[in-house]
Amino acid sequence: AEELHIVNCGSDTEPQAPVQQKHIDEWVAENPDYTVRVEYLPWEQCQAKTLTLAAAGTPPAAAYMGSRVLKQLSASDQIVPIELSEEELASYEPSVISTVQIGGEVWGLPRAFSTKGLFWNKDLFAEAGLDMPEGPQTFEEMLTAAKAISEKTDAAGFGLPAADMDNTFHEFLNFLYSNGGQVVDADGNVVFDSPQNVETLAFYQELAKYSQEGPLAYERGGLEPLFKEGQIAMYTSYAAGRGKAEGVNFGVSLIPAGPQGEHSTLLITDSLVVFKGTGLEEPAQKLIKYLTAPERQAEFDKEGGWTPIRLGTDTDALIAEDPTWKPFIDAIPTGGPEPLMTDFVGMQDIAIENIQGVVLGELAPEEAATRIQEDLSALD
Amino acid sequence: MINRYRWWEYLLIYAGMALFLVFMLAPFVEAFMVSLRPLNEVFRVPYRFIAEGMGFGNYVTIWTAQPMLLRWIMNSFGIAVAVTILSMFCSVPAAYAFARFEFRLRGSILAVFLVVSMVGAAVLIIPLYKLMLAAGLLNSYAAMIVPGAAFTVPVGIFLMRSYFMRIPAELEEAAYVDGASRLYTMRRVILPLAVPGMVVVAVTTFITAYAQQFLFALTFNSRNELNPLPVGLFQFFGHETVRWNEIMAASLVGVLPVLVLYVFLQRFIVAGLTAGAVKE
Amino acid sequence: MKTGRDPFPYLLLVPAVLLVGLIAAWPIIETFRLSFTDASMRPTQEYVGMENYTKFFNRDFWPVITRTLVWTTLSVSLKLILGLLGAVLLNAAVPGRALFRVLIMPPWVVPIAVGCFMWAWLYNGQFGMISGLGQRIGLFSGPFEFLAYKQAAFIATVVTDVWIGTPLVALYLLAAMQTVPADLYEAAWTDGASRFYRFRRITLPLLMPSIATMALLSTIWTFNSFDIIWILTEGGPRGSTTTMIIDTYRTAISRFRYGEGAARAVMILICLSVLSAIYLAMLLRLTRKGRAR
Amino acid sequence: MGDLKLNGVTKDFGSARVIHPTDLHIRDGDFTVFVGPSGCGKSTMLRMIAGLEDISEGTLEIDGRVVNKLPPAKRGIAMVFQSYALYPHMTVFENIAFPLRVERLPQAEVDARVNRAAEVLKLTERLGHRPGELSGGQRQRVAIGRAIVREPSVFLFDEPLSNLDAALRGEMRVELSRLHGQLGNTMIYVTHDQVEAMTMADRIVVLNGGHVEQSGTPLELFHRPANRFVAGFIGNPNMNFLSARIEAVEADGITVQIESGPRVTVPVDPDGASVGDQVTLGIRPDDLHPADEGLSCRVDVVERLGSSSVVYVFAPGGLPLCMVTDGTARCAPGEEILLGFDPADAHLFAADGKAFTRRQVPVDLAAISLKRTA
Amino acid sequence: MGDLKLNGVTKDFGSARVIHPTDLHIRDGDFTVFVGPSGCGKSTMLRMIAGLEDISEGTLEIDGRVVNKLPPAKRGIAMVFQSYALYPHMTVFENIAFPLRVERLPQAEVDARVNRAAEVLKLTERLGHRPGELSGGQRQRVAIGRAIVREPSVFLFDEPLSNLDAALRGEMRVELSRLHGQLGNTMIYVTHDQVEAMTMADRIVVLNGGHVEQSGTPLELFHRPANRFVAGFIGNPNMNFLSARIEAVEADGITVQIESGPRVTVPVDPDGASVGDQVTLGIRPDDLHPADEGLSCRVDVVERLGSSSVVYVFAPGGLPLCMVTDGTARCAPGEEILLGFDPADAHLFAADGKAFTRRQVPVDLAAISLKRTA
Ligand SMILES: Nc1ncnc2c1ncn2[C@@H]1O[C@H](COP(=O)(O)OP(=O)(O)OP(=O)(O)O)[C@@H](O)[C@H]1O
Ligand SMILES: Nc1ncnc2c1ncn2[C@@H]1O[C@H](COP(=O)(O)OP(=O)(O)OP(=O)(O)O)[C@@H](O)[C@H]1O
Ligand SMILES: [Mg+2]
Ligand SMILES: [Mg+2]
Repeated sequence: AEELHIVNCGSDTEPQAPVQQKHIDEWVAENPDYTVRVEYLPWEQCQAKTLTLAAAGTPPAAAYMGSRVLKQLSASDQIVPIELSEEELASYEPSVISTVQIGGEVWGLPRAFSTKGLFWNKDLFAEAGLDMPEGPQTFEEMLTAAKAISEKTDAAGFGLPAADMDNTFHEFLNFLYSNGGQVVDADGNVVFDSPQNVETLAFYQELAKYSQEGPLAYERGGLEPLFKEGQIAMYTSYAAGRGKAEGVNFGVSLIPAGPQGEHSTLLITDSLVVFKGTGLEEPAQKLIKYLTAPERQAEFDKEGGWTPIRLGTDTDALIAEDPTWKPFIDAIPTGGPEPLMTDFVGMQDIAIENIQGVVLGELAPEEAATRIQEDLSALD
Repeated sequence: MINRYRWWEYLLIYAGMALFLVFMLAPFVEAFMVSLRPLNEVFRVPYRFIAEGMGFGNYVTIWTAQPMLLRWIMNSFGIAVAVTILSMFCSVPAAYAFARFEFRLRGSILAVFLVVSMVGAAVLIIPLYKLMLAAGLLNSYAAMIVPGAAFTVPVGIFLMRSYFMRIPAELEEAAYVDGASRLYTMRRVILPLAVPGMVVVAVTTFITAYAQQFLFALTFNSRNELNPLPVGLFQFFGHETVRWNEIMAASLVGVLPVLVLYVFLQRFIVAGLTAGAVKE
Repeated sequence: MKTGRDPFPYLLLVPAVLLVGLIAAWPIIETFRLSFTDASMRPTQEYVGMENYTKFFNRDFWPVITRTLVWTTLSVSLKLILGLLGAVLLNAAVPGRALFRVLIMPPWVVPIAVGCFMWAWLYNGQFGMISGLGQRIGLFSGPFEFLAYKQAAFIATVVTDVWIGTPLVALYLLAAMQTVPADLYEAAWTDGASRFYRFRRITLPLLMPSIATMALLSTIWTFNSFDIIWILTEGGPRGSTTTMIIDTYRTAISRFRYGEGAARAVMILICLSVLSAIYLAMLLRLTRKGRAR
Repeated sequence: MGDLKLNGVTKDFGSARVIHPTDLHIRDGDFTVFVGPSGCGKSTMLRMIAGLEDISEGTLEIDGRVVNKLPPAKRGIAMVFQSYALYPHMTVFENIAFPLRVERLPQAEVDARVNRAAEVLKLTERLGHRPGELSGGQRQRVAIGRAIVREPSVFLFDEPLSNLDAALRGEMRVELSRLHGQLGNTMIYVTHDQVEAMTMADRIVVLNGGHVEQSGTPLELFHRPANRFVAGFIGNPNMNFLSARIEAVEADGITVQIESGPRVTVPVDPDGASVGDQVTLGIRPDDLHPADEGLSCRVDVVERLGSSSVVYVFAPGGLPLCMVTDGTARCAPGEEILLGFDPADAHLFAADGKAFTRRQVPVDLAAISLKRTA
Repeated sequence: MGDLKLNGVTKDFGSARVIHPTDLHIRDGDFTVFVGPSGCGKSTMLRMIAGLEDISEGTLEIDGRVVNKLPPAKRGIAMVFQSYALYPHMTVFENIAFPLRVERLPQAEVDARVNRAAEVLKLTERLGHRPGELSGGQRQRVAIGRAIVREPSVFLFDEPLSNLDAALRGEMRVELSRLHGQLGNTMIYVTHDQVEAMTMADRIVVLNGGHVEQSGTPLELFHRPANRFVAGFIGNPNMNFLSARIEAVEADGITVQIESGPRVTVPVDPDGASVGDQVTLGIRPDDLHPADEGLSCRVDVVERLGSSSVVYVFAPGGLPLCMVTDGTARCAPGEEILLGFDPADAHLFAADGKAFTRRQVPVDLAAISLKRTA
């Protein structure tokens, strides 16, 4: 039997891992010609390693990785597009499938999906004398709340992630999209110096004043314990963040809307892709389709605490069962994908560096926007 | 009498030592304190040096939380030992050649070794990967051992070379006059005399190999049961919340064997380094 | 010793040359070649001449090299100063010296990644010991995140690098110190020289060759120090800890621009070759006597 | 200025007693040499005087002041180490100037003193060199230079010549003697070479196993050794020893019967001797000579040094003896020769090694000027 | 069995010529000593004979066979190194057995041969020890043991005694001489100590700057040195040299006027001498003696060794001279004395250093048996 080598970013101790393994075992039982070996790798090293494998000419048959790499992989002719029937295609929300679509082709199957909501600590809001029963709904309310909390309680108003990690950019995009901003327009042009973007940066700069000490040392994971300990009153996180705030009297609302936009969110998917040149493209495709088929995917999402990839009756049931799901699901239609650029790491580095400048107060928002615009445009 | 200190000299020395140790050991103290805390006390504000519920529980749970832990430690040890053996096998004869013989290309070959010792493996990882692939070594202990050894050979050669240069040439000449072949001389006369130097180089290589076995293992191996400890430790990150207390416990457990080894061998190391020190 | 066309030394070199040549030398040559191509994740690559180099020079080179040199110099000097101090303390004939000798070594022995985890904790503003105890004793008014500010992070990475590198320097200098004949000290003592005077006029000058050797070796190692910065800051915040090796890794491995990355790797090699030339010249000068037989 | 008194001084290393209680008086201006076999405690004694080593018991006085607790620099001593202990990184000038730098003397004073010392030691040409560029003899002189600039009242030397080859050694011996003549300081000199001791000392102190065996002028030790150890140690080649038995004790000497040899009367004070005692007769190789009657010996090895010859023979009973003759000895190995000696030249030792006092010695020890240099 | 011939042998290190073309014949069974100052090429010569160093030009024959290309082991030689070169990690037994192990002799044979050697060298007691536990003299003997078990036809020694103290050195000298007498092999012995050379050699080869200055028996070299270098090198203390001018050349000798000294007629073959030539007169310290008339000298230093004394004086013009007298010299430093010598004892050297052949020597060189041991 031939072996399908699958690289899976993350850890096999995550709760959805056994589910996936169960599904794989079932598939192997149906396809006895193949065996499957799943290699779990820590996120920090996973992408680098997989791409090293690919660059050296021995890619895995399939891999589970961030969808943002798809453009680079497809441009480098490393992965094969997935053939989906109309019906299969239609089972996905358009905004979700757009995260894996480049030039009209689907390059991977969404596997894990996340949307973001604003977590806020009701007790701290009360302590600061804020009356926002639904949480802050606009940038302005958010600033007001953050300022009040910073001044009136021991906690910081907001948990701002600004370390040299991808989620610095991700968290920023939530607000950018909620202010009607864009990184790349529909034609693929960089449009970072728009007034909306500048405004969002200005908002970030203001927000930083009421944020926890040393935002540049934080990524989202570091904020979770702070929220849990009541050290920050607000932060953005994905659905699974709810489980990490145990013991806190918190609410989750949609990302506050900016003056020029409406509630939005960043849609991030991780997807399963099939590498080219292994001679196993076909069974690999079969396998990933099997794994992402609606019922199995739903089971996977549920176990992992992910935002469901496909909306439907299950989703309503989910909200009924746990109302805190609502903001994560409601945001899907208005959400935006990660900007698809070939050199996504380069893009991220540029954005992060300038966002950090803004957060530190070293760069004026306009200046930062112009710089990002210039540097991104120069990126090939 | 020259080594008799005045009271204030004692004070100064011990104060210096204390400061030094604070710097050297603070991270270990931190790690140890973290390893003693239950997870909910790890992230607790405000900071408390002594937290509630501290205990050695994590040192017990790590073995079940990561059933491979022992295996990783053994792998680390095994890989470091193998790297040391392979590295010594290459560096000892070469060092002997550099120390004792005049031959053409000697300078250039030595220079090449120097250059190699100057290149960080991190930037060579892709060609290296291709090489491992071509050699069919991926996903085996060899994939971690062979490159690990290759990058320790140059330093080994330099250390061993200065050691060999201290062995009087007359010992070899005496053996030649007595009719011994070069190999016989090396085996019966030179190597036994170089043992102290070889211990030092071996220990240094071992420690280097133990401390730096992350990159190769990560890139060239994808079988968890072959992983060394540093790579294995990253698997503690997979949980909902990173279990820092367990990571620290596992790290300290992993460092312990090497530390014990060092305690036993430190005498040799100081003495051997003395022999290797460039003098005059 | 006889010279000439004797095959024996070459035989002795075979294992080392095979291993190092194959595993290390070939990748270096390959890197050289790649530096003139546009190699990326794409399966094909083309020669682009010096483009990768000019790109690097036009944009990133000077800030990065300056930062690298400052970082390296700072770290190496601290290592040498602390190492020397450590060696002096290790050499002091006081009770407890044996214990001190053992306790000073763990940073060398600990896997670098593990050491960095520990430091990352120490530097943590909310849960780490420095900030925590610092607040207790009133050193800081609130939590302080060492890795969140440019200068602080720069210093923090240097401190960690120094922490890992100092024990070996101390050990090496201790060894060198012990080769200073005891009668030199006795002679100076007889002449009335104080302990400090003896250190300044005898120990230090006699240690100079060893210090120089260590300085150069340490420079090479520090220049190439990758894991520490990568794990602690990934080169941030705002690029303040992006040294040449980090920049190279980021370009080649994170951004898959192998060609450009290779060019930067070659630049590192060139920088270090200058240092290596100095080192080699010194090594040869220092050991010529030992070889002349 | 440089008068040393050791009162019951001892030295223990851990539980090992290396120096047994020793009383010694070293007079100002004397050139005193400590001799003895390896490990007898010479260096230890010197290092205690220098202050490099603690004194376990007893007191050390310099010019009447007890200095047991004083560090070396305060004792007014200077020491020249066996290994010279030159600072390899400093020039000859700086090596010599070192003690003055420690005292922070002004540069002009340093220059003046170093130059004066360099002139005395003929090192002026070499002041800019490093020790590594000097010959053994020159290094030696630098070490001495470093000692004399301090103008100490006591000089200590620990086997300063043992690293030199024979020729240089001879030369340095003469130079040190001359230096002592010029400076007139107290000098204490350790060596295990008794030729050095004989040629340089005003007084020799013979040490053995941590005890002082005898102390006196070189010729006293040569001609009136207090015991068999001193007799065997002083003189080159070593004294020959023959077993004998006392036959008669008279006022003017003791008559002994040498084992398988003749019967001789040795002119010594017979105090404590009684007939029948087992004694040892000692005779120096120079005092043995071919004779018409005497010990019948077989020649073993002949060493001809040109102006003298050393003949090794086996006496009856296989006892090896050594004889020195002037010029080129004419005997051949294997030959049988008869060796005799003048009983007045012989020494006699009791069973416990103590010497019987000799009546006459060939020179009037008191009459010879002790000074050997101008 | 052990006959060596060097024909025009030279040695270059790079461009430096260290040994100039040398012809030398070392006869089977001879004890040949190479002497010369440091750096003159003694070790190089020995190492070329051993095969440790390539011969640049010329041929080396052993027993009539050219061996230039032969490795050390095949030349039938054994070498004892200056530093002994004992293997510190092996016992005395294994050290001695090493050459036999190399030849893979059966254990019984090894035991037998090692034990025999150990007996000759009185090492039987020490066979189980390591070299580190032995005294210098014992180590020396182990090194010799390792050489003799091979039963070589030629023995090479490179300054084997230079690390020993004087007493042990004298002892070992005698033992080596005796060993040569017993084994009868060819022995080549390097030293820079001319006392060793004089006492041990059948023939001495004096080297200087890569040239052979003279080769001959010790007494030949002592009494008829071929040139001023050899005259100055052989004999201890060194010969005194006085500048002189030829006043008259006669058949039975040359009359010279010594600078600020007397006029003497030295009985030498006057070949090549002409009146007015500047020459050097040499006189050994033993041949100088106080006289009623002669050179008027001021005594500088007196060394009294007991049985003899060495007196250092300044001759007119400040020229330092050295005189050896028997017994205890009675002169004191600063005193003026007159020194004289018998012109027959003097040596005369032309301006280029070559000696004029002396007419008479105090001993009949040919008549003395060359063997010094039984
Ligand atoms: N630090 C020490 N600890 C223990 N024993 C010592 C120490 N130093 C010297 N000794 C012992 O003291 C004795 C005398 O030593 P010392 O160095 O004075 O001898 P020495 O007469 O100078 O001999 P040598 O002529 O060999 O130099 C020796 O037996 C030696 O082993
Ligand atoms: N390997 C070498 N390379 C260059 N020159 C050398 C080498 N070995 C010896 N020489 C030179 O050859 C000359 C003779 O050296 P050699 O060792 O034979 O002297 P030596 O007579 O044994 O002196 P010593 O009595 O000091 O041992 C010296 O001038 C030395 O510097
Ligand atoms: Mg001593
Ligand atoms: Mg030599």
